[in-house]
Amino acid sequence: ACSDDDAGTASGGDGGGDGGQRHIALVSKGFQHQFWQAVRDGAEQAADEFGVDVSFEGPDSEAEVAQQIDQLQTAIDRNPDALGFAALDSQAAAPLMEEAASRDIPVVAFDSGVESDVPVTTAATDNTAAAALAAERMVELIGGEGQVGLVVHDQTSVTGVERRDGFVEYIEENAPDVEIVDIQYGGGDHLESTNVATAMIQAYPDLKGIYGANEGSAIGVVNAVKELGIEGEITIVGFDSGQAQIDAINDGIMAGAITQNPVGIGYETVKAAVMALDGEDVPETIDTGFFWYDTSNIDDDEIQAVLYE
Amino acid sequence: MRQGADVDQQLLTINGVSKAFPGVRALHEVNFDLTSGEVHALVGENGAGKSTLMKVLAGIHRPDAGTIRVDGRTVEIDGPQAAQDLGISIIHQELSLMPDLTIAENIYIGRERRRGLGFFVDEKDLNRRAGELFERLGIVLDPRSRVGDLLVAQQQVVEIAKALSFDARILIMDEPTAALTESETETLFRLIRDLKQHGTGIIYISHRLEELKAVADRITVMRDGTYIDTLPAAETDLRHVISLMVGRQIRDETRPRPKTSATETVLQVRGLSTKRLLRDVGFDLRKGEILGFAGLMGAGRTEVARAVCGADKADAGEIILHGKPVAINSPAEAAQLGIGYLSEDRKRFGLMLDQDVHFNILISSVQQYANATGLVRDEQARLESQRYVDTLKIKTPSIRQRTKNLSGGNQQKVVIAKWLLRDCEILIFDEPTRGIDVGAKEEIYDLLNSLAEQGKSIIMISSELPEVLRLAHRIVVMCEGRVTGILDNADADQEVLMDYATRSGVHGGIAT
Amino acid sequence: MKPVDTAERASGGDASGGTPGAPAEAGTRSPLGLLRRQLQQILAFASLIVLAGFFSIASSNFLTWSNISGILLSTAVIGILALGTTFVIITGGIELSLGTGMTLAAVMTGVFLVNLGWPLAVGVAGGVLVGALIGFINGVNIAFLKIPPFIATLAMMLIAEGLALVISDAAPIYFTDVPGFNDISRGNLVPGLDLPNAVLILFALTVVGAVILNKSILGRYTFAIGSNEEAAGISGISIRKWKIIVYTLSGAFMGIAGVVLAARLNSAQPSLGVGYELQAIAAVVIGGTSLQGGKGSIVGTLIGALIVGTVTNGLRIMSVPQEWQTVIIGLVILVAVYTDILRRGKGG
Amino acid sequence: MKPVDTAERASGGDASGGTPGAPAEAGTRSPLGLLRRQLQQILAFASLIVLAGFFSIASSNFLTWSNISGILLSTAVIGILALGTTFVIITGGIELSLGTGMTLAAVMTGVFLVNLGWPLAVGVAGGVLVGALIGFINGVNIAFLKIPPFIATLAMMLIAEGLALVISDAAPIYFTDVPGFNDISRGNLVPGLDLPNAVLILFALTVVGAVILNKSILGRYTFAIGSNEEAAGISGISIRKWKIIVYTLSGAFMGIAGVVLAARLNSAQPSLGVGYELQAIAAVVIGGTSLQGGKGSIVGTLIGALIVGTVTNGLRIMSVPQEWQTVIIGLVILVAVYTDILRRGKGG
Ligand SMILES: Nc1ncnc2c1ncn2[C@@H]1O[C@H](COP(=O)(O)OP(=O)(O)OP(=O)(O)O)[C@@H](O)[C@H]1O
Ligand SMILES: Nc1ncnc2c1ncn2[C@@H]1O[C@H](COP(=O)(O)OP(=O)(O)OP(=O)(O)O)[C@@H](O)[C@H]1O
Ligand SMILES: [Mg+2]
Ligand SMILES: [Mg+2]
Repeated sequence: ACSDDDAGTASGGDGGGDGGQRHIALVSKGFQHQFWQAVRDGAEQAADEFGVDVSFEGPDSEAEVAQQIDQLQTAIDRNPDALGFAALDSQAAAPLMEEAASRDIPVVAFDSGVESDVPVTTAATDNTAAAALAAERMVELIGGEGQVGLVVHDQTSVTGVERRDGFVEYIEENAPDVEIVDIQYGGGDHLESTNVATAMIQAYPDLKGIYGANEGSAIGVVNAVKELGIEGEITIVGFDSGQAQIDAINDGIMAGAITQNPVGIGYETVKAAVMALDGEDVPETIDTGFFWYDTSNIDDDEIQAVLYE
Repeated sequence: MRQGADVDQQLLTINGVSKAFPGVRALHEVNFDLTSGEVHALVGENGAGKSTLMKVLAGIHRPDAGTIRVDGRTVEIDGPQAAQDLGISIIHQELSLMPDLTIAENIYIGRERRRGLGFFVDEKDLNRRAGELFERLGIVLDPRSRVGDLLVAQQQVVEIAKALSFDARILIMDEPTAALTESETETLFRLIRDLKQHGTGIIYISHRLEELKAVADRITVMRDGTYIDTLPAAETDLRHVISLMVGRQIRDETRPRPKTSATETVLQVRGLSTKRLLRDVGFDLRKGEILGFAGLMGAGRTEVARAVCGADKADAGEIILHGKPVAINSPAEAAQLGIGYLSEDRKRFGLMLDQDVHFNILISSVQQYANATGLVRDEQARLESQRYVDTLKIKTPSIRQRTKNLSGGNQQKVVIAKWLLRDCEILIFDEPTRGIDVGAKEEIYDLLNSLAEQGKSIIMISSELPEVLRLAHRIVVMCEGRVTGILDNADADQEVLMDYATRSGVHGGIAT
Repeated sequence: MKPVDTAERASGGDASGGTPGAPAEAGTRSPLGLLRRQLQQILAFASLIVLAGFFSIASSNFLTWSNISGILLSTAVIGILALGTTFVIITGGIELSLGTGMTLAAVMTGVFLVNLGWPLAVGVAGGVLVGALIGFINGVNIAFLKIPPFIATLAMMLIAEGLALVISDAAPIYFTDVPGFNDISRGNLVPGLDLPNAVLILFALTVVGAVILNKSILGRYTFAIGSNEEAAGISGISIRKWKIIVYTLSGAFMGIAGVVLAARLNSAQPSLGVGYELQAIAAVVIGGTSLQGGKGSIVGTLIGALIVGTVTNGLRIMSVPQEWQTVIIGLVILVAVYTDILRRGKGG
Repeated sequence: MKPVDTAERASGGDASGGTPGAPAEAGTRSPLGLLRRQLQQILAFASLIVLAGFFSIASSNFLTWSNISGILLSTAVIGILALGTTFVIITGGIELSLGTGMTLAAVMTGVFLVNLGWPLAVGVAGGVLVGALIGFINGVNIAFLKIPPFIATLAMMLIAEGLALVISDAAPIYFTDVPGFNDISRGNLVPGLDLPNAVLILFALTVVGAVILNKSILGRYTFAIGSNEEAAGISGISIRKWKIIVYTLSGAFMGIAGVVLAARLNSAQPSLGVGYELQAIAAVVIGGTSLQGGKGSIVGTLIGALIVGTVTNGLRIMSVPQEWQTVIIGLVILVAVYTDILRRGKGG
């Protein structure tokens, strides 16, 4: 019950459906932030390449589990040929996964796994390992000792928790002389994160490093350091990319950052969906990878390919 | 005079009651008493403390000192409920109804008969009781109407009905007739006599002193928050009462009827009609003239005024100002053209109650007191406000007093001051003396006369025929949305006006 | 407003031989007036019907039973919140702790059922009571301490948000091991009818809310307080008591919304909820209830919630890009309310 | 509620010997009354002073110049939004498009300066005008189409949110290549004074706002409309015109906030802004302005914004866990407003 009534459905939008193009609906964890925009770009690249039509939506924030469920429900009601889904909460989505299965709509999980048998594959980054890499670099950069703080975007979302815990656990296990003095949350909002980081620096005059767990958080830390005029006195390790982080690294304000491969995530998701529709074999997981980048490698082709502005 | 067996049964005794508000000594050791089956009138200038004393009885204010005894027992009245329990019921001077509820719901609020484990309102019972009450009182109103859709006078009728519905032993009426016309007033008086028969004690407050002769048994005079004297109504000369009220002799009322000498027409209204009520209303207003509008409640005078000043849209008709037709779409445009409108409903359309006296007086004239950059020269404006407070004898501790804290009559004076300051060429005054004491009325009459002498043109709508006859050069009489006559003052007297006002043979309001 | 009493005065006045004091309800008694009022009631759905018509033409997937039941399901939580807060808004108050209060109620339901292992019914009742308690505290702050409703409930919004995180340790609580809990929202109580229980609960609460608002003492006093609080007080109504009851009632609806939400997600998400209060208040106001107090209706609120739910769903079904969805929803709200104003201007 | 405006209106009024709508405190003219009023003015800061005192004891890092300047800087954007919307709230209106409208203004500033390469001053003026335009449209919708302010501005909130994303293509616009732009917020205009310009702008706008509210025709009419709109109309005030002016003014402040924000972040972030409206309105209400309209003060709003900024900063300095921060801020708001009510109850 997928492709026959498809023609009537797709209309408007950038994916504007002409004739018999197959429709793949992507429901992500977010929408407005650059990371998700890059995922969308990747998905659209693949769509062009494979001649399918994609739609892309996501909730306003990573706390909006219910909004995402509604979006997923509507996406299913739209009768797409395949579905891409980045679950904010797997459990909450379980019944809808069943519904997709019962309608024979193949599902590709992306960004993080879905605890369900339904998805044919998962295209994701291992956030915990990525955060551990950030911690490893932080420890090196501050010389293995001193106070470190974290500005995280969210307290409850999967990415927030994994990127925080991956970092904290690495330090606890591997760097006894590094003390994590403060963890604050700025919602990924640039202004809020700036204010959070400013207060943290005021509270801990001896702070040696701050880790910003996503783009907004990292830029907030950079802003705070700039505003206080203490560039270079605090080691900043970021996460994700974006123009501001790239600039901060090039200017030497930020030591370096972890980037995932959001374009690759989007691309691989659509590609896997197409393969599944065509009846081809799909690997069980697709590791889209993550990279540490700093001034030494920022211009490498491999890194440039995964950065977005 | 007094009926019933227990003639001397003392219902209520107030002894040495005092009440002060910040900066105002509203009551100072006031004494008052009431026996059953008596109407005891309470009179005094605006701000004398009448309403405050009544609010003490109604449980709205707590007295600072003094005792209140009901049936000889000293009582504490610590809330409206306590007052109700003591059998005290009050018709408030300021309308205190809930506009979004129906008449029946308003009357029986808090006393609904309940069904279903006390959870549901018995709506039918409510409407039936209200219907019976209205029948008993001779009120022709549908209990299911929304109060917010009623005319001011109709709301006043609802207030009265509400107070009567308590079957109270002590009934307080704070200016019940201020918004009523004569026929409704007559009906009210019949009710009062009826209640007396049944032993109810009534405290009656009014600025229409002629009424006292008709209903009151005793009259108590207050001045500046103090008790002055109590007199038997029958044997007392009203002029004596007035002199006690104001503390001086007041000059005699007889003066020549105004004659029209004006010729230049300022404003012409032609064929004014609204779907709602007005039919082909037309009249001229001349320079330096006071044009009175008379009619019964609902005759359409207010509606004419609102249409002329742009507050409501007329469906047809023409307004010609100085020979030129003008389109007036809002009171702001009217004011620009020099037409000011003082509404009969001061609470809704007149005052910003939370703002101070100065703010209210100045608000229509702010632009005249502003400099080029739009900043208000408040210093100067303040002197003007103070001048009007003095001229109109507005009783207030300062021009920075919140208007809400003024007595009803003084609030009315503030609205008048607002329009006097604006200095419009044409002023439409809708019931300008509502709730104003006798002394102050005289002063307002003088003011209107002198404005007319200065060449201003005034439309004065009033439900008090003597007032119209005293002031107006010419009188427009309306009935059911039509103009039934335009008379020179010389040709008019009360009978003639009433005749024109009832031309279609319809009487209104509380009719029996 | 004016035309209302005109109509009546014209007709009523004539009939009874001149009663200027005649009533105002537009032609309540004439058959014509009755017809007109019925028509108006139907027209209140107009925007909704127009919208639904438009979307069914635009997308063949819109008017499927599965999608309609999806719209209703997605409206359920906001709708339940909106129903309860209609009472608060009619008193002239406001309720900003709706979203996070609901979350706290959901989290506490999780604590009761999962951590403490209470029986299903007891745990659910506990969750609803937590909502009622939050409302009660709001009511006390507003009625006794005279804190303006905006502030009292804003503070409660923050307190509930924080407490939900503290209590849940910032992690979702899963109801996977609580049999039957999920069915509260997703099950089908009425066998033949393919409507999830959450929707049935929404409808049932609409009926309950409408009865309370229109027939009960509480409803009467709700209108009285919003219409003129001072006058209501002078009339001997205990403003404090009834305000507290109104906020508690709204809190109970919030608690129910929390349970329905948790049951739908089969988990209590502690960081969800901020922003729901505005959506719920918007539904109330789109439904014709005035923020000034004194006026409002429960059915209007349901329609308001459905309008928002329908537009959101319709645009998604049409695959309109998300940024444009937001813009269009904004425009639709404007147009819906404006046509409602026009309609009432003429019809009234 | 009454008396906060006393404090403020009185404060504005001292110089000129009195202000509009100044409430009715008795004994205004007696020396005792004057003393009492002055005392009240100081006490209006009471909560703020108590809070600051507490935090300086709790953490030695609180009372440093650098941290105080940090608090002020973090208050700037919300503060500017709150100042402008104080006018709207005094008219009895509400303004929910503050946050996303500010974002749209910031994005448009980026388009002018970066994409179109306009000169700095022109581009900045353009951004402020975009804010004013948003306010103007709100004003027209409210004054002419009679759409309730809550709905009109809620719709605008969604429209602005969507447009900001559409125009920026959902990507931040960086001002890296616009020399001097960053200095609008971060520079130090007064050389000796170590305060960022954003803070100076906040203070300057407070003065401007207070003068407009207390001394100008606009201010007078703002109070009049909020006190009794019908009476204001009958008094000859053109309600439509002045409402539009008030919303446009608030929009201009929103535009300035957008520029200050963009300059501080050196980028226009299209997804930022939702939720700022509630924070700004909260600052206004904590500052003693009544949502019923007719009462309010600009200095109160500044104090309200500073109270929230101080508590947030203080708790962060103390490294209080975030979830408890939220709870405590909620409690502090309650207590601050309640003590203010008590203070005024006595003082008034
Ligand atoms: N709540 C209040 N706060 C401050 N002053 C008040 C308050 N209520 C009344 N007053 C003042 O008390 C005095 C007495 O007012 P009251 O209303 O009793 O007068 P009144 O005799 O009823 O006058 P009127 O004939 O004008 O109705 C007035 O000076 C009034 O300004
Ligand atoms: N558009 C309107 N909206 C609300 N009320 C209105 C409107 N137009 C008129 N009114 C009210 O309706 C009444 C109209 O009174 P109308 O002109 O019928 O009688 P009137 O001759 O002035 O008599 P009275 O004022 O004694 O009742 C006034 O109370 C006025 O305030
Ligand atoms: Mg009085
Ligand atoms: Mg009239």
